[in-house]
Amino acid sequence: MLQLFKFKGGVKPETHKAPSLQAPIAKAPLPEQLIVPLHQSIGGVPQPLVEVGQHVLKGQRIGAADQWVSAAVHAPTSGTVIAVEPRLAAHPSGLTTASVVIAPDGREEWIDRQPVDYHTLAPERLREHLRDAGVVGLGGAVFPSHAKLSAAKSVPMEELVINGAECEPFMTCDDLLMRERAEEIVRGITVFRDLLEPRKVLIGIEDNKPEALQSMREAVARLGVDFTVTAVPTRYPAGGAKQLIRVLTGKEVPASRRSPEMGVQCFNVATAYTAWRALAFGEPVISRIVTLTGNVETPRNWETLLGTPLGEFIRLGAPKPDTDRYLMGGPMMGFEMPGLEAPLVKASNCIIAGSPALFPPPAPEMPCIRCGACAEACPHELQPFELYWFSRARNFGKTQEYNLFDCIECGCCSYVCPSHIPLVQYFRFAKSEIWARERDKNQADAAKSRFEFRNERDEREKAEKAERLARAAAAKATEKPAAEKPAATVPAEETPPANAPVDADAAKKAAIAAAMERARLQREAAQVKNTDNLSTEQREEIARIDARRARAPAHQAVEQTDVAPPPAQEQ
Amino acid sequence: MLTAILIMALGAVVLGAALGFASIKFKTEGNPLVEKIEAILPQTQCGQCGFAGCKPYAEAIAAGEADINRCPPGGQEGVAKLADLLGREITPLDAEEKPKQLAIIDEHTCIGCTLCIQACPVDAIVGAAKQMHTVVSALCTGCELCVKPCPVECIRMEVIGESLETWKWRYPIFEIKRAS
Amino acid sequence: MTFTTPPYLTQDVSVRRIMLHVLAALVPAIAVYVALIGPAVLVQLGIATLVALLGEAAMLKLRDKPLALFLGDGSAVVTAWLVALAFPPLAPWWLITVGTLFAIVIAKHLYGGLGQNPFNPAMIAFAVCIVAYPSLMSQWPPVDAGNGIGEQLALIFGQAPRLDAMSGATPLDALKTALKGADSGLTVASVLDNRAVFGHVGGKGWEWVSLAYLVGGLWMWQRKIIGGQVSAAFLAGMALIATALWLLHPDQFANPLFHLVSGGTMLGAFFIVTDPVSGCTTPRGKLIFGFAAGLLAYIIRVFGGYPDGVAFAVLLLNICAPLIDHSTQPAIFGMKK
Amino acid sequence: MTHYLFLIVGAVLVNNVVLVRILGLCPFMGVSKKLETALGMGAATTFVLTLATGASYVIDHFLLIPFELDYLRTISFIVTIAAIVQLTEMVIQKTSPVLHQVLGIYLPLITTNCAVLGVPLLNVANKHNFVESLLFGAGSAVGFSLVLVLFAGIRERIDGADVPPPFRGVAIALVTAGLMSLAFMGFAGLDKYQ
Repeated sequence: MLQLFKFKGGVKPETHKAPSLQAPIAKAPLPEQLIVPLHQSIGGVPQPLVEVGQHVLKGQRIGAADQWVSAAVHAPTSGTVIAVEPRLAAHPSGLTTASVVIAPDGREEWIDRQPVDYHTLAPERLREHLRDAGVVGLGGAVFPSHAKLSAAKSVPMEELVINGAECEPFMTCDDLLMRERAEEIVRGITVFRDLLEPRKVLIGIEDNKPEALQSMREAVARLGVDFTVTAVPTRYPAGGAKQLIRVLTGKEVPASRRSPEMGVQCFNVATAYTAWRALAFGEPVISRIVTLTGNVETPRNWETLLGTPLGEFIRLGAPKPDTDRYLMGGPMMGFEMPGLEAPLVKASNCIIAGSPALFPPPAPEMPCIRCGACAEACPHELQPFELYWFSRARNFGKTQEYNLFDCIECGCCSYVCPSHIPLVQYFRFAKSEIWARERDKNQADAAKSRFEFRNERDEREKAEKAERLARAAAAKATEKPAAEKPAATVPAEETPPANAPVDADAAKKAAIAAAMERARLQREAAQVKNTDNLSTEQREEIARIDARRARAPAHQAVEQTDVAPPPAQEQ
Repeated sequence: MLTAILIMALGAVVLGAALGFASIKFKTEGNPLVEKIEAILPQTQCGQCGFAGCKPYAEAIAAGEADINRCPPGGQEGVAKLADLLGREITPLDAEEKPKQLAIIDEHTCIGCTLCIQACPVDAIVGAAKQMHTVVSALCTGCELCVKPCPVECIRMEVIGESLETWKWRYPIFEIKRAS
Repeated sequence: MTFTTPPYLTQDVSVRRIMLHVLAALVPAIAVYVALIGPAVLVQLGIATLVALLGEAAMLKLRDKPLALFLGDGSAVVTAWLVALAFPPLAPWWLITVGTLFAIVIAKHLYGGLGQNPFNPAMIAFAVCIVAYPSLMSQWPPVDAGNGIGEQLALIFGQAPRLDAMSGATPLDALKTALKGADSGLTVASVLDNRAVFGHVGGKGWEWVSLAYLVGGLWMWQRKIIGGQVSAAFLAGMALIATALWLLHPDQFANPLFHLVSGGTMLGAFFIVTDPVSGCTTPRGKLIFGFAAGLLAYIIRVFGGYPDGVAFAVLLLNICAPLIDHSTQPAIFGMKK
Repeated sequence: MTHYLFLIVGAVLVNNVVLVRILGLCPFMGVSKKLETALGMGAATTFVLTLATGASYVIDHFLLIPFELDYLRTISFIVTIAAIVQLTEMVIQKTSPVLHQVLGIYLPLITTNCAVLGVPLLNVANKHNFVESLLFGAGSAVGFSLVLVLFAGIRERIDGADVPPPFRGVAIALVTAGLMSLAFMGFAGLDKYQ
């Protein structure tokens, strides 16, 4: 028997899981339209690979990962691309995000699926394969999985933790997946194990899911692998990656470190499942299991195509008339979907129909009385009331002193707060303000260095010009005697007193030099300035602008050059 | 009376000597404060404070010659930070606070005069004489210095909108009054 | 656009519920107190509650805050009851009015109201009044004075000479006065032998009030309204120094049990130092806060110039609380050694 | 020995120079917004005050009293203190420019800080000998630093409180100082026991 550890804090809200566990997973029907956001994972925004009007096949890559931490997206079904444009995102902000809209043709025509034997692939190829199949963490964090599949160089990988805890109330998608498809999950875990080579593989499942535990144990036994399937005590947020790692291994991963540095890595069961599907069947991630529950007539888990609009999805569960909102994710950490047009994405593990009866409106926020209930509930042992005090006063420096960034936003503190303070909201606010400040600061630093560079260049140019003027003057002076001799008889003003000629000459020379300078600049100016030190994106932007300008009516520019003042006039 | 004068004079001499010695021994140069102040300023180099760039303004603040509330891009928050650093009282910003902006050149109107290129303090405008110019948006600080020099008024300032990447969680405001 | 915020699940907790628990926990002590002294206690409680609610309402109105929400949270009533229980039961009506107003207006609302006061309001009220009106604040009626309700009301509302009826003092004061009495040569034991004043352990009758506070406190602890660490540390601090000195000089210092049940010890341990707003909040901070407060309370009541030291000890620790909290921050997840 | 102990306890707590004698309020209000600056100011004042009590004792006993110049006492103390402060300022400017900037005007103000002048004069009035003078000076300085740091801790917290607008800033700080003073009255009588 594995020795289990405890994490401090946590809460035990009512689980509400039973309703959606009554029926097995069902396949959701094909929606009328699929809206596939290109950016569905942490990391870089994939570039679109398709154009409007193009016909795509089911599983065809429509967005390519643009850097290492990024994952591809695929067409969930065959059909025609009818738009590539910003659409409402499944995000609390209500903002839009670049999406590919596909009108399905109903034929569900697959691309040529190529199963691969992962043993024959080099680890690097295997990771690329997973990236291009769009495998990301399906627990909700959607971090590209391939980027987590390398052990730290200096620390041997000791434990691979597989997260089947599913601690959020209402949510049952992992539970049913483990009950029904345990074998494929275990096979997926084998892939992860072979890549990471840990000493132990620990599968943690909350003890309120006996069927899932049973099914996973059987699958492990059937496949003859030495994975340990362990029941962990049911307590929110036992399914948080850091909490589960703590419970199973006793290791605590702080915000400042990555888990491989401590010899441990954690994946969700659904991630292992999709990884296996991607390798053994050549199927990229185009669907996921989504729990539809809450205030609906028929709560159930649906295998749903990514990109299905929320409005079409909820019809499957027949929401009751008093439903006033839809939450994506669990009731502890989820958010309210901004509209029925927003699509389901890789992170959509659960949709909860809410009603005023189910989720009563929040009680008015009272002042904090520092009772410390939040500190007791915080699984990261923070002092939420101190964080709140300083977040509220916008004293962000202090919030960081109190380890704001170790907060995992699990919501335990808000849940227990007798003053009904939306603590997590304050922390998110403080975090995004700090991030914004960081961005501003970086921009300011860049601007400063560019400004200084420009000043330096100005100085240099000025110095160079002065030097040129001086040289020109010297050259003139040597020429002068020859030029002056024939003019010796002209009136006196041509030969002014001793030191005056220098001034007059200098002025004349300067005028000439300036004219030459103008001419030189005119010549030079045909060359584009300021193009060194540009990043790739900036070059791309310039390229795009050039292309646009090429299309712009050429005569306009020509006409208007007449009005132009002399170029490069300095002083 | 004489002793009194003598003793006071003696004291003055001794203390004066000690101070004179100290002033040589503990001589300080430069002012590291300027850097700290400059780090707070937004580096738009816009000159709206009346100084030619952020550094001169920082120097003026450090020397006590300028108020801390003269930087509109830094906003009221910048004032608060400066007040915090310098232990001064927070004063209201001496200008209107504006949202962050970006300069946009209307490429159909641009005549390629390069005046804006010369005006840009951070080299964020690219282009050549008699050819259209454009703003590299990632580098633009929104200082508006390029707007005035343009002879054909083809540069406008646009407020930068939010994207999913720059979106911020809002300050939680609950209408306690309405709720009660 | 407005945002709803997770968690969407809620549980039945509220400030109001906490405050009502505190009030309920005070009821047994009030009952014993009334039985000992008479209805004067209830009159004082009534005055304090009324004044506190009026003061709170006025301040909320001035500060443009929602009246119903904050008046209903019960915090003003808790403050009022604590003030009334800390003051002498036969003090004139205006004294408790001044004290309560000071607590509500200055100690609480000038700092922003509920949850933001750095000092315990009830203790501020007590300290202000004992400094300003030391004699009135030190007149405690003997438990068996046998004043009728009419007489008590007359005393409170100032229509009777405040002389003989008020001759009593708290047992603590009586002990100190007796010991300090010029060359009395009395020992603690001989003084305490006077059962008429000192009863069995801590002053006649008062031990029962203390016991009732203890019962209320334990009930709150059992209901998880208070954590118990601060109270335990406070009692430990006081018991420790009392025991040490008593063992050294049993003639000069009373036994620890006497100190634990007399004066404001029990009230302070379960209803004053447990105030989370003005106290410490970190686990170690709570222990330091309670222990130091117990120690200081003993030192002030025995060596200082006031009959009891709980109020001043708590206020002094209130001053230190932010710094104690600051320097006793617990290690967070993943940062422990 | 107990005599010295009582002297120190008296100077630090019972007759706290700020909260009971109400001396030195200027730096107390001015440099208590942040903990770090309060610590710096406390250290600077402790240094100056201890030095000043020693120096003024020497001047008083070896210069002023032998030559019967007690009528010059105040002015010679002020001059001595001014010189010591100037010295401290130079040292701080050299060693910690930020602290120097933060202490700003308050550092030169130690010169006219009534606490720094008051303590040597109290020493004279109480007829303290040299050791007593030094202890009293150091005790007073520690008391000053202590309440300054505690006050800064409270002010950092009040900074986030929803204080009614008319009372924000110095007003609520003064109220707080008053209440702290009230709490310190609890120490009354401790130095007179038996």
